[in-house]
This record gives sequence, structure tokens and C-alpha cells, in this order.
Amino acid sequence: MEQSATYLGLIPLFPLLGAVVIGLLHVFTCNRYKLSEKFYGLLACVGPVLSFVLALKVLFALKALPPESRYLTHNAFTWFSVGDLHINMGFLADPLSCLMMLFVTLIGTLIHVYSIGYMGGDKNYGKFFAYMNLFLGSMLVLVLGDGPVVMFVGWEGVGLCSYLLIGYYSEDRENVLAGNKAFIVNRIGDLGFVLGLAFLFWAIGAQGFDYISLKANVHMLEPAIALTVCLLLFVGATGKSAQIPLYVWLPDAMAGPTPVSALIHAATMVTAGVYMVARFSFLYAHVELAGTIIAWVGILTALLAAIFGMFQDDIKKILAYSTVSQLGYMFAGVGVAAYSAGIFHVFTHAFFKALLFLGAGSVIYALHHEQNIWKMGGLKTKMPKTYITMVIGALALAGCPPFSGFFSKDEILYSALATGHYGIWLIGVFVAGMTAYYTFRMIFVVFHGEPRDHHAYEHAQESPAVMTVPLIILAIGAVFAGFLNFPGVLTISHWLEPSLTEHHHSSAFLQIIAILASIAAFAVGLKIAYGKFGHGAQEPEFKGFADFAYHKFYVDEFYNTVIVQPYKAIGTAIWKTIEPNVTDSPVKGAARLYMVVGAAFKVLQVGYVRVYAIYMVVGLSLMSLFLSQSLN
Amino acid sequence: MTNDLMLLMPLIIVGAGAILLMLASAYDKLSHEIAAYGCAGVFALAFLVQLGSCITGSTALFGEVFKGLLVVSNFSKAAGLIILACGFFTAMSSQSYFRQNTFCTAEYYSLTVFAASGMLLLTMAHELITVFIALEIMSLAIYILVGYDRRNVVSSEALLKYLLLGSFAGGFLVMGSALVYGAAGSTKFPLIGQYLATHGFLQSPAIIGGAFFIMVAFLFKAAAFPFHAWVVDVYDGASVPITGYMATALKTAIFAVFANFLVLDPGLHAGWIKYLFYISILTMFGGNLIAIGQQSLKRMLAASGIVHSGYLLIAVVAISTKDFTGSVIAFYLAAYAASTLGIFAALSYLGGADEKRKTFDDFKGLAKARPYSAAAISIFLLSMAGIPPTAGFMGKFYIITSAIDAGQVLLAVLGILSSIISMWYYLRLIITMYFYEPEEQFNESSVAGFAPVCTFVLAVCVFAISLYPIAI
Amino acid sequence: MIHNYLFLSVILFCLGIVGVISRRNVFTVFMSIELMLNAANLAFIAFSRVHESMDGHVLAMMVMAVAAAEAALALAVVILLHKHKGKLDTNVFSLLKG
Amino acid sequence: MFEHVLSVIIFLPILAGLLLLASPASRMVARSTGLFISLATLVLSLDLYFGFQSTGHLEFVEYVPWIKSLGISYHLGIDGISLFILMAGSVLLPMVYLVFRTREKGYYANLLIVQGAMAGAVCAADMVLFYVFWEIMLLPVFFMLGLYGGPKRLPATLKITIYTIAGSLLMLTALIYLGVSYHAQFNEWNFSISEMARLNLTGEVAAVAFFGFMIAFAIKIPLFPFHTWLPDAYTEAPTSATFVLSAIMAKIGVYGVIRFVVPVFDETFARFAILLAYSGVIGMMYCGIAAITQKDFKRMLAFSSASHMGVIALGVFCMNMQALTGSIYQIVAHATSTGVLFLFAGILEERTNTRTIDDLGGIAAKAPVFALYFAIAMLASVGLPGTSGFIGEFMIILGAIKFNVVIGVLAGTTLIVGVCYMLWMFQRVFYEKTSTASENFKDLTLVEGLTFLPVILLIIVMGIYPHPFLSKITPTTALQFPQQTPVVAQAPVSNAQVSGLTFEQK
Repeated sequence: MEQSATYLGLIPLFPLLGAVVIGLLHVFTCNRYKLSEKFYGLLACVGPVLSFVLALKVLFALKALPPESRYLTHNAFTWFSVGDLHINMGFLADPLSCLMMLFVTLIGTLIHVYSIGYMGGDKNYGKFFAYMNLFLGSMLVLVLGDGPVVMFVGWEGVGLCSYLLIGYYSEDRENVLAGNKAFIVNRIGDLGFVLGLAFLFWAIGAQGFDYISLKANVHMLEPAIALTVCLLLFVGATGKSAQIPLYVWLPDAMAGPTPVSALIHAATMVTAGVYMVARFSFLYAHVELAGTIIAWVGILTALLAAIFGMFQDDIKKILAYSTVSQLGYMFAGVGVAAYSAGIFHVFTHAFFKALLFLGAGSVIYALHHEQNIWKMGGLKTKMPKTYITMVIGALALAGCPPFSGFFSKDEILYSALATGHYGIWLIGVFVAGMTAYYTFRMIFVVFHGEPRDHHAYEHAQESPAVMTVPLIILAIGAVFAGFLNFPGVLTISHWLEPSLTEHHHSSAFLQIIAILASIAAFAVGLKIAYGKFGHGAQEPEFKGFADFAYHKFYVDEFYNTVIVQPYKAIGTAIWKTIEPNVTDSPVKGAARLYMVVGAAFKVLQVGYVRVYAIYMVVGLSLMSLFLSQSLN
Repeated sequence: MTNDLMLLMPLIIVGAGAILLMLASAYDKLSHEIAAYGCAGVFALAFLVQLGSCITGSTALFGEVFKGLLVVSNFSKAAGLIILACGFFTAMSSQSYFRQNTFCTAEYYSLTVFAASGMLLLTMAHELITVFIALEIMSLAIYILVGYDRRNVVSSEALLKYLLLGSFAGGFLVMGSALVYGAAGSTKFPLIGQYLATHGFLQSPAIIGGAFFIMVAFLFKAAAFPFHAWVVDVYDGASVPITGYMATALKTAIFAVFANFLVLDPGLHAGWIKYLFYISILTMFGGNLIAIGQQSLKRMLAASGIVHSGYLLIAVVAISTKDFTGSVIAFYLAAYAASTLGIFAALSYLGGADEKRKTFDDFKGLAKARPYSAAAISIFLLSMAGIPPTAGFMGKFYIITSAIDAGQVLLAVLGILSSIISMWYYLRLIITMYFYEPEEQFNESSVAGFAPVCTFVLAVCVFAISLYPIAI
Repeated sequence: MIHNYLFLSVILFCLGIVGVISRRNVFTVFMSIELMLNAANLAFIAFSRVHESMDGHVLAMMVMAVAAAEAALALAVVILLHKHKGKLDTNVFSLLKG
Repeated sequence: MFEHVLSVIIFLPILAGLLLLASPASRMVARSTGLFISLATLVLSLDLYFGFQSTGHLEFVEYVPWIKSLGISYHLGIDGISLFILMAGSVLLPMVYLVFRTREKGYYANLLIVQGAMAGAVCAADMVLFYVFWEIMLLPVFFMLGLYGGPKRLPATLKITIYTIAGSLLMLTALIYLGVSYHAQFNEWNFSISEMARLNLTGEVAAVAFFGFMIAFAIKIPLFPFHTWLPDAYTEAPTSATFVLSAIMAKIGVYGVIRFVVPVFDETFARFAILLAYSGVIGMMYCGIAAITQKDFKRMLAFSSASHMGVIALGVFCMNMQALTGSIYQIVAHATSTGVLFLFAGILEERTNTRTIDDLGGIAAKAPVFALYFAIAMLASVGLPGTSGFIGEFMIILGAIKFNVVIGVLAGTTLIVGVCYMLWMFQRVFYEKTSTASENFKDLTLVEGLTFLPVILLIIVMGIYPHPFLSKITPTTALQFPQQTPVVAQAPVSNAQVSGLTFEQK
């Protein structure tokens, strides 16, 4: 049986409409007169709130259904249909998308509220919210799409928004460049995604190209093609979710306003890749190799990012790398076919990372857009709310029981262990320790010890309620979200079962080991961090490996010299050298030859009548020569 | 009998007209303007009669009247029409030409008509000596017209060159006829045809050599490579209207007789195709290459005339000796005549006193000063270049079609290539006229006369002709 | 027998051609051309003998007439040219070229 | 819906243009005439569009025999393929008159003529007629380029003209060759396009004829390596000429390939398709990469246009329904997006008197509406989902993968190549600090805003709800590939039985 629910279509529609309305209002008014910020703020929140409400409605609708048939669909219209290719603009709400939808809308709403405060006094206030709404809409399309192509719409839509929002302060070049970088790198991933879709379509798409039909036909897929498709799709994921080798855009993406970093580059968009893999669990579950590759890529990314994170001095960069690292965990999770674990981490991570970013934002706001942690310090007295909430976030991130991060991360590590990926598990535990270290390094440096920049310190003060309230709500989430999947209870896992293809391992022994290991890692990391920074520390001098890590292993420089510069060079070469001298030379040559021969022929017209007679006679004799030839 | 005379009527009218004009011009009261009108009148009358006979259209072999020396076929009628039209427009443009140039007397027009009578005769001629005589009637008149400006050494030089080489070629024609007569025992086309049909073409060396010489003479008059060298100089030396006249009417007459001669016998035609094949290629490309470098407009047009002879030779190669209609050749000639005459008509009132505007650069920015003339000239050029929807395009289309249909694919392709090459010098003039600023005012509108009208009419013709459907 | 006439006419014809392309004096050139025409006439006569018909003679007459007309024009041209340059060398008249 | 609507659409503009040229009309008169006529044409073609039955065969046929002996006739008709190119022309051209208000008489007159000619070329169902219009198309462009072009216009003019004419004359031979071989095979003369499909051509002569057509179209499209006339011409030409060239005329080249080459030269085409596909892909990358370092944004757009045309052509050569439909859809999409971009470029040039990218900057802040429009058009041209650009590109890539994996992958890179130069250009022109040149840049006036609005909306609508458009195309494209049965796709059926769904190339 199939359930149809028209209101599914509305969920993404509300924010999109919001975006259009706000955007047009802004565009047509901004240069004439200024609408009040309150007005924009309220207008902006309408969409997300409505979507959130509808999301809840969906949740209850689904709960009402028996687990095996827990999905709602809505087929808005035939998008395009050519021959076998038949794509509907359709939406699918099943436990998985419902979960995503819920926290996306929830956190989205909170961050909108927060932004009302944070963006105060910005001259393109309206534009900002238009983009934010547009983003939320696209994200919901991505989540709700009933097939990969519709998902791709959202997939690219969020990419666009991230581009627009990263380059939001478009006055100075760096931000825009960061935006371009994000878009282009994402596009590289999308190429993989599209190709993956193409292969998938020609393989089994003819009977319908939405998840349900694909799931039904997946058995027809030949292994080779299955592997190709899996990997190609994963390339898309690496782009969107900042995995090796395409993670480089995310740290730069911090150029955008902090709420953006919180919403897009921490909580929601970057987890799209994980969501996609989970969505295709029916496919990945059949391809061991792809899973293993994904897992390793993920865990290595986690490690790499953690290393970078330990040496950053920009508060947002630290969080950015921690995001990359956490994403690595998630992929490790889905890689070892623990999809629910991965999604669960997505879920919890959304809360505490958003929390941390917003906290950081409120610090930055307080210090008038100062982001270097070595210019902060001792702020805990100044802004207690922020401090407390951020500590909670940090604990969650560092995976301290019983905070949410602990459960989800532990779930992943446990699955790695249970499926016998010991290497992944070990690295995972190690990275957990590093996570604890760099997180609390940040906390200590920012909030403890002596203020390093007294002038800034004097003016610093707690942010307004509109910013702190979301912090608190998120903090609550960060604390309790974990219990939704308490080991042994596994509410979320069970909830997700109908939409995922996975089998749970239950081995109490490994369970215990995993838990103990991660607690230990956390403890160690915290201890070291406290030891080094607990009582205030000065900006250290990096040398050797530290310096190398401080410069992120010069990966950006590497890409720049190996890819970007050559590309431009080729471009110049083509139209400065190749075009005129090679491609166009036949034409030019022909023209030149033409002129030369013409000049030569002019000479034959000597003007002496005798010579003309001679021409005649010569021609005559030649002809008669031929004639005699042809006669005998 | 009377019907036959009706068919001959145009020729008679033209001949009589010529003589009358000659006599009339003895009176010095007769200004050359009036002579011009008279001449034009003669042509117009003859044209109408010819048209009438075309419409009532019957073909007659003058068996009983002239012992089959003359034949009127649809082809010859069409050719006649073209020639008469050319004559008319030449007279008209001469009228305004001689408002700026002073060397005119009334005889000029009489000679024009004489030439026309020669040409008409040539189109009907069906016997070698008749061909020779007709050719000479035409040529002698044209010689004089070329050198008409006696005070101008250049035109005298042109006369010299034309006369020498022309009579040189004439010598070949006569010798050829002699040899053919020797072999076939007659100079009448039908009898030669019969002889060839019975004995075959390649049997008697006399007939081969004879046909060969005759061919040479025709190719000379048709300005085919390598007998083309005189064309550029003579066209350059002659006065503008006469150049136009030669380029169109004369060429028409020659190709008419040429085709008539070639279709005598399949063997004959087949025998010459392989020469005409190479000759047409050489003619097209040779002409093009001469045209590229030219600075003077007249010389360029002369050279392009050579190229067009090349295309016509393709058509000649492609004619089928069985059911020969010559429609393709006639159509192309008409199209070519319309555009060429148009340009020369335009030049004859834009050229200024003593043709002071010769080169491309002299016509810079014409479009700004005289937009309509410039537009007309562009139309003619495009037609020559074979750009639709002009007559020139349809002409080329028919030629290429007939060529490919006759299996001459290579020839067709080469023809196309040569017209690609020819784009350059046609466009060059358009570019000069349109895309540069005018350096002078071209204000001889006072001397306009009839030439502008001719230009306009011909511009219309260029489109009208293209719509006229023919059968290959 | 007849062949001798033909040989003669061919020889005359060739002489004419050579004259045209080798001589530079307008007069001589014209005489060469006349030579060619007469060669043709000779051939006509000879052939009319072969065919035992008078056509050849008639044709020869025709040709002569035309040749005469041409000659008349030619003489006029010669005078004209002499007026211009005072000499009859064809190479003098090469203003038109290129 | 009256008789001869096609003839009216074709000849109304042509006659109006000629009249304008002949008459001493003032600029104002010329412009308003042009506007009126083009709007009238638009109305007619809309009428046509909604009257279109999408039977897949020619509709609105007009037939008047012309040269009976050769079976040449004045034969018009449109099907799903030609309809959209015709529409693109009629929808886009009126904008020019509204945007560029102070040009000379000849400018507008030539525009009218070229519009009519293009309509003719698209509607012609007889080869000779097609050729006639095909050539006439070029003349107005020649004059516009030469008369109203930039400083280095003359060489560019000569180059494009001779280059294109050379191509089309070769096509003429090929076309006549077809007619003659039809005569040889069925011994009756016929030049109607649809009949030619009956021919079975073989051997190298067929190949020669094939290349006769192909080169002509390759030059018009332009296909690598025949594109060398393009950058100069597009850059030097007055904006509206560039607009016409890129938005419609190039498409008629593709149309030619679909109309003549694909059906007529089945085997030959199949033999060379891979070659052509490669040249399409290479062209796409070559021009796309060349675009990134351009200093002059018009030139950059020229290269980008060439790059996109490569993809569109590729779609035709892939020989499957998705790709073909994709390229036809992309034809319209590209016409709208790139066409509009060129017009915007014209506006930029008019208001800042510079075409150098680096002289500009910060326009987004000065002119939000303009920036918004530009952004939408740009995103469409980089094929963002939700804009018209995506649908076509997606289907082309899909088809290309089926045709040949390597080509498919290369074709996919268009996603990246396009975005690189576009974003970089957008950044330097619209973002960053406001430069002196764009210091007092006026935003679009109300009229201009309203002028562009329909097209901008069209871009979005075609991206979000393309089905109605596609449903007019697919019947025709389906006929091109008889083996592809399901035209009206049925609802997805779960667990259907396995059918040959593997990846061997055709």
C-alpha cells in the first residue's frame, strides 16, 4: 500500500516562497529605502516554522503507520519524461527523511532566530534571510526528494546557497573566492554524482528512477556497475561533505557569517553526503568494497582534519576542521554499513556543532568580529551563558558520556569494531582523543586564563536573548539527543529500520570495550588539553611537524600549483598561442596563398599582343599533343 | 513560309534598323541622343517580336528558304532575346554615358545594332561559313566600337589587340571549316552530323583537325583559358557600355553557336568533353586568380567574365546531345547578362567624365552618397557570386545540377570551389562601398539619363529571372 | 596529287601562325593573318575539287570578301595607331597590362 | 488560426525590413516598426505554438510547386524540432528593439530581415528553399557586422562571411547530389527534405556528400575546429548581431544536422558519429578553458557560447532519444540564457563604455535587479537544476554515457568547466569593490526590467516544469529513433523483468 500526502510538497515550498518574497522585497527596495529588520526577521522565520510544524505532522503520520509500510509520498507533477527516462517531481517521507527533516527544520528555525540578532545592522539584511530561506528550501528538497534526480536539485541548490552565503560579504575578494572555491569543488563532486546517476539509470532506471523502484530493481545490477555507481556517488558525497580529497573548501567557507557556518557548514548541508549514502543503503549494502573504501576515506579524513584542528588559531577554523573530522566519523559509520549509527551521529552532531558555532558566533559578536583565539581569554565571567552552553557543546563533541556525541560516536566505533574493521576502530579512538584535545584547547584558551586583549575584553558582553535562547535550546538538545539511541534501546535505529538496509550486531563484550576505549580517549585528550592550556597560555611558536600541520600540510598550495595555475595557463595558451597559430593557421595560410598566386597571375598579363598570341599557340599545341595521345 | 519569315523578323528588323541608322547618321542634325533612342527602339521592337514568336513558339528548319543555313530553335530564340535585351540596355546606358563622355557620334548606335544583327545570325547559324560571316559581322562592328574613342590611345590599343587576335582566331575558324568541308563534303551542320554518324568522329584526321580549329576559334571568342589573355585588356580599353555589351551579348551569341555546333554528334561532343573538362577548370581558376589582384573595377569584371565562361563551359560539358534544349546555358546567360549589364549600366553613370572612377577605392563610401545605386550594385555582385535569391544562384544551381546529373561530380565540386574563391573580390567591392566613409559626393545626378532606370529595371530582373522555372 | 595542295595550304597556314607570333610590325602581322586565310581558301578550292562540287569555290569567295572587309578595317587601325605613336611596333602598345 | 501563417511569419519581417531600407525612415520609425513587426510575429508564433498538435510530423504545411521539372517546391512546415527554434527566435528578438533604442535605421531593418530568414530556414521543408533562406540569413549579419561593428570589424566580417559561405556552398553541392541521386534511384526529381530519408547512400561518395553537409553545419554551429571565426565575429559584432548569431543562428546549424544529416546518412552518420561527438566534446572543453582567461567579457561569452554549442552538438551525435531531446531542449535553454547574457553584456558596455572585465566591479551593489537577472541567466547557462539549463545538459550527459562512456565522462566536465569561468567573471564584474567605471551604473529601467522579465521567468519555468515543452518535442524525436518505443512514459513499474540494460555501445 502507498500513502499519498499532499502537504509533503508544502514543506520545502514554504521556505522557497519565503526566499522569493524576501528576495524580491530586498532587491526592489534596498537602493531606495530600508525596510525594518524586525519585519524581515519575522518574515524569514515564518517559512522554517511552518515547515517544522509540518515535519512534526509527518512524524506523527508515520508513527501511525505500521513499521513495514512507514512511508508517505507525494507526486507533485511529472518533471520530465523522455523515452524510458521518467522523472517525477515527487517527495518521499519515510523514517529517515523524516528524521533529517525534523532536525533540519528545527535547527534551521533556531538559527534564523539567532541570526535576527547576529546580523543586526547589516546593510543587506534582507538578502541574507532570502538566502537562508532558499537554503532551507533546497535542503528540504534534498531530503524529501523521492528520487536521486530530485535530490540532485536540492543537492545543487544548497551548493548554490552556500556559494552565495560564503561570499556574502562580497566587498572583499577573499570571501568571494572562498565562495567560488566551494561551488567549484562541489561541482567536481557533482560530476561524479551525475555520472553515477547516468550509469544507474541505464542499468536499472528504465522501470522508474525513484528510490522505491530502484530498491525493487537493485538486484538486476551487475556487480561491476554497482561498484562504479557506488563510488561515483561517493565522489559526489566527498564534495558535498568535505571528505578527502575535496575537503579543502570547508575551512575557507568560514568566510561566511557565523550562523551560516552553523547551519550550512556544520549542521545540515555538509551531512547531505552521509544522508545520500544512507538513502542508497539498499545499494551500498550489496557492495562490500565500496563500503570499505568509504569507511577508510572517512576515518582518514577524520584523522587529517583532527590534526589540522589541533593547530588552528581561528576559532571558526577549529570548529570547521572538527566538522570535517566528525563527518569523517559519519562516513566511517555508513562505510561499515552502520547506517543508523551514521545518521544518528549526523543527528547529534547537528545539535552540538550548531551550538558550538553559535557560541563561537556570540563570542565573535561580543569581540567585534575578532576570531583569533589568541586575542581572547577569560571570557567565562563576561559571558556565562555562552560559556556554559559552549562547554556543553564541547563535551558533546569530545564524546564525554552522557552527552549526545558520546553515544553516536561510540555507536560508530562499536560498529567498526563489530564488523571487524579494527584499523578503523583504532584510528577512530585515537581521533576521539585528539578531538577532546583540540576542543578543550579552544574552550580553555577562549574562556579561561587571563584576557589577552584587554581593550576587546573591556567591551565584551553577553549577547542578547535572541541569540542566547537558541544556544540554550540547542544545549538541551546536545545533552539529551543522545538518549534517543541509548545502547540497548536504540530508538532511532529501530525507527530508521524500514528505510535502511542493515543488520545490527549485538555483542555486549565489544560494546563494553568500545565504550571504555572512547571514554579513555576522551579523558586523555581532556587531560592533555587542561595541562597545556588550563591556566592560560600564550600563542605558541609552531615548528617542525606542528608548523607543517599549522599550514595544513600545504594542501591548498599543492592544489593551486598542480591544478588551478596550469588550468589558467592552458586557457591563456589556447587563445593567445594555439588559436592563432594552430587552429586558425589553415585558414590564414589559405588566404595568404590565395593572394600570392593572384599576384603571380597578374604578371602573366604582360600586355604585349604577341605574347597573347603565343599563349594561344602554346595552348593549341598542348591540346593537339593531348589529341595525338588520345588518338593512339 | 510566312511563319518562317516571322521567325526571322527580329533579325530583319535589326538589320534594317542598323542600315537606317547608318544612313540617318549621315545627317549631322541627328544628335546622338536621338540615335540612342532610335537604336533602343529598334532593339525594343525586335525584342517584342522575338518574344511573340517565343510565345507562339514553333521551330523551323529553313529547308526551303536558305537551304538549311539557318535554324531557329527555342534555344536560339532565347539567346536572341537575351542579345536584344542586352542591346537595348546598352543603348540606354550609352545614352547617359555619353552625357559625360564626348567622343560619340550617331554611327556608334548603328554599329551597336550591326553587331547585334551579327549575333542574332550567329545564334541561328547552322552552317560553318555562315558562322564565319556572322562572326565577322559581329566582330567588325565590335572592333570599331572598342576603338571608338579615337583620341584615346588606350582604346586604340585595345582595338589593335582585339583586331589582331580576333582575326587570328578567325583564320583558325576558316581553316577548320575548310578541313571539315574536305572531310564531310559540306559545311552544313546536318550533313556534317550525318557524316559523323556514319563514319564516326575519330576516323578522318581532317575532321578531327577541322573540329579542333573551329573549337579554338570559339574558345577564343568565349574567352576560355588559355585564349583568354586579350579579354582583360580589351574590356579595360573599351568604353563602359561597350564592355558590358561584349561581356554579355557577344558571349551569349558565341555560346549559342558553340552549343549548336557541339551537339551535332554525340561522338563529337564526347570527343571534346575531356578537353572542355580541363579547359573549364583552367578557365574558372585562371579567371579567378587574375581577378584577385585587380585594382580596376573593369578589369576585375572582365576577369570575372572569364570565370563565368568557365561555368558556362561546365554547362556545355554537361549538355546531353540527344534532347538538347540548352535551357541551362540560356538561363545562366540570362542571369549573368542581367547582373553584368546592371553593373556596367551603373558604372556608365557613376564612372564620371572620361571614366575617372576606375579603381575599387574610387567607390569608397558610395552607399552613403548614392544608397540606391550602391544597393543595386550589391545585388548584381551577389547575383554574380551566386547568392540566393538572385538569378545568379539559380543559374549556378542548374549548372551544378546538370553537371552532377551528367556524372561530372568533380567538375561540379571544382565549380563550387571556384565560386568560393570568387566571393572575395565581389565582397571586396561591397565592403568598399558600404564600410568606408565617402571621400567625394558622386554628384553627377545631373547627367543621369536612362542608365539609372536601366540599373533599377535590371536589379528587378535579377530577382525575376531567378523565379522563372526551367527544365534541365 | 591533291595532297600537294593540302600540304601547301598547311605550310602557308603555319607560316601565317609563325608570322603572327614572331613579327612585331602591325603590317606584317596582318599580312600573316591574310596568309592564313588564303591558306584556308586554297584548302577550300582543293577540297571542292575532291568533292567535285562548286561549294568550295563559293565559300572561298565568301572568305575573301570578309577578309577584304577586315583588311579595310585593319588599314584604318594602322593609320590610327601611327597617328598615336608614330610607329607600328606592337610592343609600343602595351599600356594595358597586369 | 488562418492559412499560410508560416509564410506570414517568414515574409512579414523580411518585407518590412526591405521597406525600411528602401524608405528614408527615421530611427524612431524604424525602431517602432521593428518592434511592432516582431511583436506581431511573436503573437503569430504563439498562436502557432498552441495550435501545434505534436503529431511528430510536419504541421501547418504549405505547398506550392515551383520548379516542377526538378520537383522543387515552396514547401513549408514545422515539427517538434523546428517549432522550438522558431519560437526561440520570435520570443527573443522583440527584446532587442526595447533594449537598444538609439540605433540606426539599417540596424533594425537588418534585424527584421534576419529574423524572417531564420524563420524561413527553420520552416523550409524543401532543400533548395532551405538553402535559399540559409544564405539569406547571412547577409544581414554581414551588413550589421560591417556597418555597426567594433573597430576591428572588417577582418572579422570578411572572415565570417567567406568562412560561412564556403561551408554553405559545399552544402549546396551535397544537397544537389542528394537530389540527383534521388533522381537516379527513383527516377523522378525531388528535393523535399522528408523524401531524402528514403535514399540509401553508400560508398565514399555518400561520405563526401555527408561531409559537404557536415562542414557547412560545423562552421555555423560552430564545431571545433571550425570555430575560429567565432571569437572575432562575436566580439566585434554589434550586440544584437552577436545575440542573433549565438542565440538562434548557431542553433539552426544544429537543426540542419538533425534535419539533413541524421535521417539521410544513417550508416555514414553512424560511422562518423563518434568522431563528431569527440569534436563536440573537445570543442566544449577547448573553448570553455579558453574562456576563463579572457579579459573582454563579450569575448568570454563568445567562447562560453561556443563551448555550450559543443555540448548541444554532442547531444545530436549520441544517436539516442534522450540525448537528442536533450540537445533540442538545450537549444532553447541556451538561446534564452546566453542570448540574454549577450544582451546584458551590451547593456554593460553601453553604460560603462568598457568591455574589460577588470575595469568593472561591485555592480551587484549598484544594480541589484540587473545583478539578479544576470545571475539567473548565468546559473541557467552553467546548468543549475531548477533552471532551464539543467534539463537539457542532464539528458545529454545521460545519453552520452549510453553512447560512449569516455565521451560521457568528458561531456560531464562541462559542469565544472562552465562554472569556473562564469563564477570568476561574475565575481570580478558584480562583486568586490565598486570600480570607477561602474561607479554610477544605473540599474535596469522599468521598461528594460519588464522586457527581460518574461525570458527570465521562462528560464525558471522551463527548469521547474519542462514537461509541457518536452511533450511537444518527444513525438518528433521518437520518430528519429524508431527502436525507442515508449514515447509517453508509463508510470514506474516496480520489479519489472530484466531487459537488455547493459552498456555495450551502439
